[in-house]
Amino acid sequence: MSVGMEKRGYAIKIMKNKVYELLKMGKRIDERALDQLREIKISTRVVDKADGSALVSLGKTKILTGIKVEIGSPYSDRPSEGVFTVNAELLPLASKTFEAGPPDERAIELSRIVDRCIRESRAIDVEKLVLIEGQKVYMVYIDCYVLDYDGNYFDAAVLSAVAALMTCTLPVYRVVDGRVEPVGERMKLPLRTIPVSITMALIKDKIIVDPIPTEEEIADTLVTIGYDSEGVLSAIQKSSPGLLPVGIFKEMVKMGLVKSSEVRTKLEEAVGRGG
Amino acid sequence: MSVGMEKRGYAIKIMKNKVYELLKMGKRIDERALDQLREIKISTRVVDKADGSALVSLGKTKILTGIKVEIGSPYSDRPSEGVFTVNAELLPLASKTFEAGPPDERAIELSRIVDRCIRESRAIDVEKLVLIEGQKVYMVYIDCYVLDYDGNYFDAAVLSAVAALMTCTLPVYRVVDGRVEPVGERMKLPLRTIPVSITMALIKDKIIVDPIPTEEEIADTLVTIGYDSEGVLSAIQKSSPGLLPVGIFKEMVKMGLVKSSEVRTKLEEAVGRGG
Amino acid sequence: MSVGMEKRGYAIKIMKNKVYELLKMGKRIDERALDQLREIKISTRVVDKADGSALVSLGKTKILTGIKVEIGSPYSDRPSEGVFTVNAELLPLASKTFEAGPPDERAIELSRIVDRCIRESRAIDVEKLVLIEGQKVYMVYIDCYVLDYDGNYFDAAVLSAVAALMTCTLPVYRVVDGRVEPVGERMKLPLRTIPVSITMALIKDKIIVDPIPTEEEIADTLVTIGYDSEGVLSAIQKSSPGLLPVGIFKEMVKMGLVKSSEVRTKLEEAVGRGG
Amino acid sequence: MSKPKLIDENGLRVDGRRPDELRPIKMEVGVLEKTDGSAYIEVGGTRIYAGVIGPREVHPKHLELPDRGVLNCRYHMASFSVDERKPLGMTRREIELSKILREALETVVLLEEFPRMMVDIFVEVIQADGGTRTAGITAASLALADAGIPMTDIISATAVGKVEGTLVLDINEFEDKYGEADMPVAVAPQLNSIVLLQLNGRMTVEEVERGLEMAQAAIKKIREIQVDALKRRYRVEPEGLEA
Amino acid sequence: MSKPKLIDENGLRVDGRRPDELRPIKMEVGVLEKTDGSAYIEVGGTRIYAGVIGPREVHPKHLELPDRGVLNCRYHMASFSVDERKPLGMTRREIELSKILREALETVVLLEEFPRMMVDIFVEVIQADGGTRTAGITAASLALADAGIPMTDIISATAVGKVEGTLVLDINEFEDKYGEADMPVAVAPQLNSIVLLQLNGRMTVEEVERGLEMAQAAIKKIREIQVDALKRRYRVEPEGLEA
Amino acid sequence: MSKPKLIDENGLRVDGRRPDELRPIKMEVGVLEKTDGSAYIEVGGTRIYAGVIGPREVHPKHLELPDRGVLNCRYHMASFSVDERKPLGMTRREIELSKILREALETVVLLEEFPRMMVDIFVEVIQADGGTRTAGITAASLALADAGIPMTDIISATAVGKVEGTLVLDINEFEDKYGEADMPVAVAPQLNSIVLLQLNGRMTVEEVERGLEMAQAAIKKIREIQVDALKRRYRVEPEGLEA
Repeated sequence: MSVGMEKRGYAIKIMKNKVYELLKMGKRIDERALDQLREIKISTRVVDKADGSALVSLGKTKILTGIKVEIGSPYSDRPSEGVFTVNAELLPLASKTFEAGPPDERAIELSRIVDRCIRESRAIDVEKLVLIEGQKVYMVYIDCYVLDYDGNYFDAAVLSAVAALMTCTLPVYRVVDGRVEPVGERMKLPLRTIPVSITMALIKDKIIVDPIPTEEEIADTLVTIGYDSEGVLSAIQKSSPGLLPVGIFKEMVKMGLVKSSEVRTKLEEAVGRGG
Repeated sequence: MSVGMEKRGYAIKIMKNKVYELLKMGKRIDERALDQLREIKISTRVVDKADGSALVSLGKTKILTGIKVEIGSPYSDRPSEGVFTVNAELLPLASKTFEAGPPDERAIELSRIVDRCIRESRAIDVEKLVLIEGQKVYMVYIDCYVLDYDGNYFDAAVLSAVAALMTCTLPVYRVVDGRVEPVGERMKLPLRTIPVSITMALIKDKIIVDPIPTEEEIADTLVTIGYDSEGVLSAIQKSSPGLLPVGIFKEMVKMGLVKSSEVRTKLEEAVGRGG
Repeated sequence: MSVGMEKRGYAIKIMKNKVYELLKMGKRIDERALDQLREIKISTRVVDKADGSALVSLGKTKILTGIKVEIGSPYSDRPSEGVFTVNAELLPLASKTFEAGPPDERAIELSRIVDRCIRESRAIDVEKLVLIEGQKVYMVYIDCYVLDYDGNYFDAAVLSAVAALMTCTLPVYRVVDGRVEPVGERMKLPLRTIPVSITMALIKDKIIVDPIPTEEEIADTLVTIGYDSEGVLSAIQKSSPGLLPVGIFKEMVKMGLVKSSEVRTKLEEAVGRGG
Repeated sequence: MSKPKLIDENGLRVDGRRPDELRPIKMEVGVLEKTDGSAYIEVGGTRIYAGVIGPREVHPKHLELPDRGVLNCRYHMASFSVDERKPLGMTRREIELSKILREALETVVLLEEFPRMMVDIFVEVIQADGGTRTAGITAASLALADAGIPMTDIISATAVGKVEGTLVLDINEFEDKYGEADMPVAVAPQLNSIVLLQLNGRMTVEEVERGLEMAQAAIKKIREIQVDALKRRYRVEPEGLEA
Repeated sequence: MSKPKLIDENGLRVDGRRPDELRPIKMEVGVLEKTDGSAYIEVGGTRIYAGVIGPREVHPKHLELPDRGVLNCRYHMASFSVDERKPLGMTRREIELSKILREALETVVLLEEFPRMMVDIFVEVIQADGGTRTAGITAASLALADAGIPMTDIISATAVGKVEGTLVLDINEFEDKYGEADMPVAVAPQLNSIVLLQLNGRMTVEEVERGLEMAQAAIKKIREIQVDALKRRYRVEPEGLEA
Repeated sequence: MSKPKLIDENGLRVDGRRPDELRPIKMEVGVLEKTDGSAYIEVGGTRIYAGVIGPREVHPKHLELPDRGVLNCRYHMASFSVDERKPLGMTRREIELSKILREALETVVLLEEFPRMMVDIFVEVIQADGGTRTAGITAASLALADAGIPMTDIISATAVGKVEGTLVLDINEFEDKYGEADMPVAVAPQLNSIVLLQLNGRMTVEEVERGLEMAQAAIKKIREIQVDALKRRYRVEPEGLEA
């Protein structure tokens, strides 16, 4: 609880003023433009034992996602839909601020934001994941591990999870006498859209995208927004304390839309190449 | 473990003597007679989403019980009985001595006493809760939440749980081809008796009913006794350290019998009005 | 984590030198020879409610094992094998260094070593524990409780678990219309070999068997080796920090083989008498 | 299960409301005995208690901060508050919402006024009929005010939803379940800023903007009800002093 | 499953006992190596070890009390001690009984004699055949005495049951399962007071009174067996000192 | 499921190796950003990250030692690293291996050089294809060296297996599953001693001895790859200093 509060003291205020002076000149502490993301690197199919996998770097933040597909029962109120779950772990070797043990509130928030970006955009065509209505469906387990944390795990995790989904394949089954039998082939996981999230920080009156830890610490607040391929929003999360003026937020929504499209292009290219 | 021990020091002894001087004059610190319960207020059907519910105040102690009914499997050694479980939570907003987290030994003891009052008096007619023998029965989940704790959560919880049971209704099912189908009607939960508990504290040689926290702290010991509508005991719990002379306990059993009948009348009136 | 480290200080070094001087003269602090085990006492059928049980003392270390047999489902990848699991608990009354609560890493290591000695020697004939292939098998739960800990719980636990297995009986079932019915008789649990483990400590260049706590504390390292009735190894565990020269280990393997045969004879005699 | 009709031919919602109409709201301050501040709220079928305990000593000690207070928040639902019985213990959703609520409240609480101390906020959902996090934070703000915790503003909140393409205010659970989006918004009105914002569901950039405006308008009304509840709590004090 | 007959035509119970007859009882003190005090008890098929460790430093530290000691108690059953294997870990029943036993023992232990220290009592049920909590507290008292913990009295306990309308002493598990009531009673005999009392099941006011009298009579016999076990433990000491 | 053939007519293994042949090994030092030391290892299909954090203050405080440091180790597998998805959280196997790895590493780390401090070692298995504990400790040793933790030697490890009666080096998962034995061995080569040793499966005394010799020979090669990886990491330093 009240994670990160202890950091914000006098030193933070000095750093904030320094960073803001740079921002007024259009510069960031790592030389980027205010609306510039760090370099994105995407490797897919990095874990053979997973049905889909991707290792994504966003600057020095690095997240590995693996997907395992099993057969299970659908939820009783959704008999004609397959099931997916998202889990995220902040591995203790990724940052001195992470601890071993069950997921804390940050890891849970991260997994729920990744889940929301995928679920609310209806990216996975869950209706195509049914083998026997009401009885047997594909269960898709999407597990994200943060290997290196250098700020903005939200966007890196969404990228990593979506890249893994884009390369994920499922064993094909046929139904014989109410039982399923593997056919020996695999098919692609059916995807309808490519969700991408953009995280922005507000420092005084300046909006920056893809913050690094120093920027996250001094930021007035942080907002993550998920967009689908049509530019429709599927998730918003104000993920830290702080005041967010309505006008600023409206700017963020628009800036995020532009950046998300840029990122999606990179993602599609990378997976296209690798996949 | 060893909860509450730290409270008992020198100040306790002074308070105890003061309270005892009052008791010898037939008075208590809140002006009640020794065998007088605090005011009881009962509101039923306070949560529409529950199948039964009641909010009960005993003085300033306030407990909300909600009941959810599901369909499940019977225990294998009791194929022709429905199942019920009681849970109690000491919400941290109810007292500065309660903590968030899994139920501690006090909460577990409370839930087990409420369970015992209901189960051992055979109040719920579990044999009428069977849909298909050995396969499908009603599962009745009785969950008590302590919202305000001003002493004696035992009696308030039993009252709250029983009031919720008295207003609880179940969806009616018919069995078709070994499967259950809702008929669209509801029936009352079958009850055979109205269990009530009375908690008494011993202060030197004086017995008082329904103690408040100051009285609980200075008491030599505490005893809770459950009675059914016929005046038969169904539960006894000596719930704190301390010597309980046999003669004193025998007095308690009789005093509790009288008071339980008084409380039951109030309960039946209140639920009758509201129900 | 890093259990026991705090013990090793200056006092340990003095004790170690003292013990080593004795060892050079062929003596141990409790008068035993270097390769001498403490007295073994075995009582079987000590818990009537268990399907098999044994209380074993190895010197002052005392371990009770009880076995419960149930009917359950086999693992999906081993449809024609029964299932067994081993659990070990270090009861807090057995030693001031044990704590109440879920098993710590020592208890988990102990249970896994006992499991390995039994499983890898193929002692239990799991193929004879099948009632209906792929559907119903015997589930054998082997639970070891350390009641008194005076060093070397490994060998005492293996002895206790194996003695319990040797006296374990199962209810006989017949299969009628795909369901199992008890016949009213019991049969012996099918065993193929009698696994025994020998734990050895290295103190400088001296190997001792069956160490007591003082010896465990000053030892350079500890090794437990499991052998079956044919003298084949089924488990090795180096269970503490420290350097283990290869030559020393080879000596241990041979010394353990001799001692294990000695112990097995005692076990068979004791259970033969008692069983 | 075919999707039910959520907006009728007259443009009214399943419970007869207009798109920009709030459900009946009831608030009461000072409803619990043992907290330092408390409030009860009803928004349609949603019913919530909020209680505040503190400032008191930080426990465990090592979380204490030398220059500021610590704010804790637990959002918790009764097992019977939802259609399918919620398992006991905290779900992942409850843990996320506890974080979100705490961060929103941290924004207005003057933590530097109680260094080395801690304030606990408990939000207990008795019945959930949509908008529990926004009703919860609205009640928690009242409970903080009741406890005398220094704040720069009192937070007010509501949720905007989208059902059958129409933006609607204060969605209920049925609309949430069958609708297209739920956007909870909490505002510090005097500071003219958002303190909590989430979106679950699909909305265009334009809809988000319009939804925020609807929420801001509604929050003015909610603010009035909050102020009224605080006044009712404290208007009897002068009499009490005379007695 | 039809209910079996629990009292035969001669008024005898399923194990041949008269209603007011105890099962064979065996007690031994000083049975464990590493505790500061210990005892073993058999009451019919019920078999229990009790061990005491302490006084020692309180852990965790913040539970330490300046003017008195802390008493902890863990009542725990082996997985195989009951008919259906008990899951590993503490059940709710075990947690309740741990509290009940601790409170009863706290009544006679002179906590003020070991301020800032803690005493742990461990009750390990090896086999459960009815009356485990009363046999457990009887053994725990012996273990406390063996550990030299100062006490005002030694607790003795038994359970009264009701089967087919007849009050019976020291019920076994079969009688508990098919009978009407189980009333465990623990007494500090020299202080002439009850220290533990529970009832599960149906009994009239008159039956409770009569049951208590039966328990008190039986506890005299149990007390004798306890005293005898303590004597056996300590009678060899003079010899030891001479050796 | 009939047991597959593990050694072909030419004496070669399922992946074409000779019995005494290691799989391709790849090591890299300094691969993580936020640790004080790190390494990545691939041995056949086995892929592992190791990271070291520390020395830093001991947490929780009461585990601090006045005269020496504390070493912690967590061996953990990603859910998708194995054929059947591993449940989240630590299994009993992971807890045992964490202990075994910590104890082996403790043997060579000079704990007395960082009293009152703690060093954490994290071994993250990304894909498990046999030999994860031996690959894990090999990588952890590199990470410790990269972090500058003082050690008396660098640990190198491999596993010997037995398949169809033949001793084979560096068994893969398929061989482990269908073979007769798996004997992981970790050695401090300069100290000429074993620091980790386990056996799961059946081996005669003679096979264990022969297996150890195979492991020792292989470990020389592994050691070279480790030294090479460390050199690659640090060869750029002089340039860096000049720049």
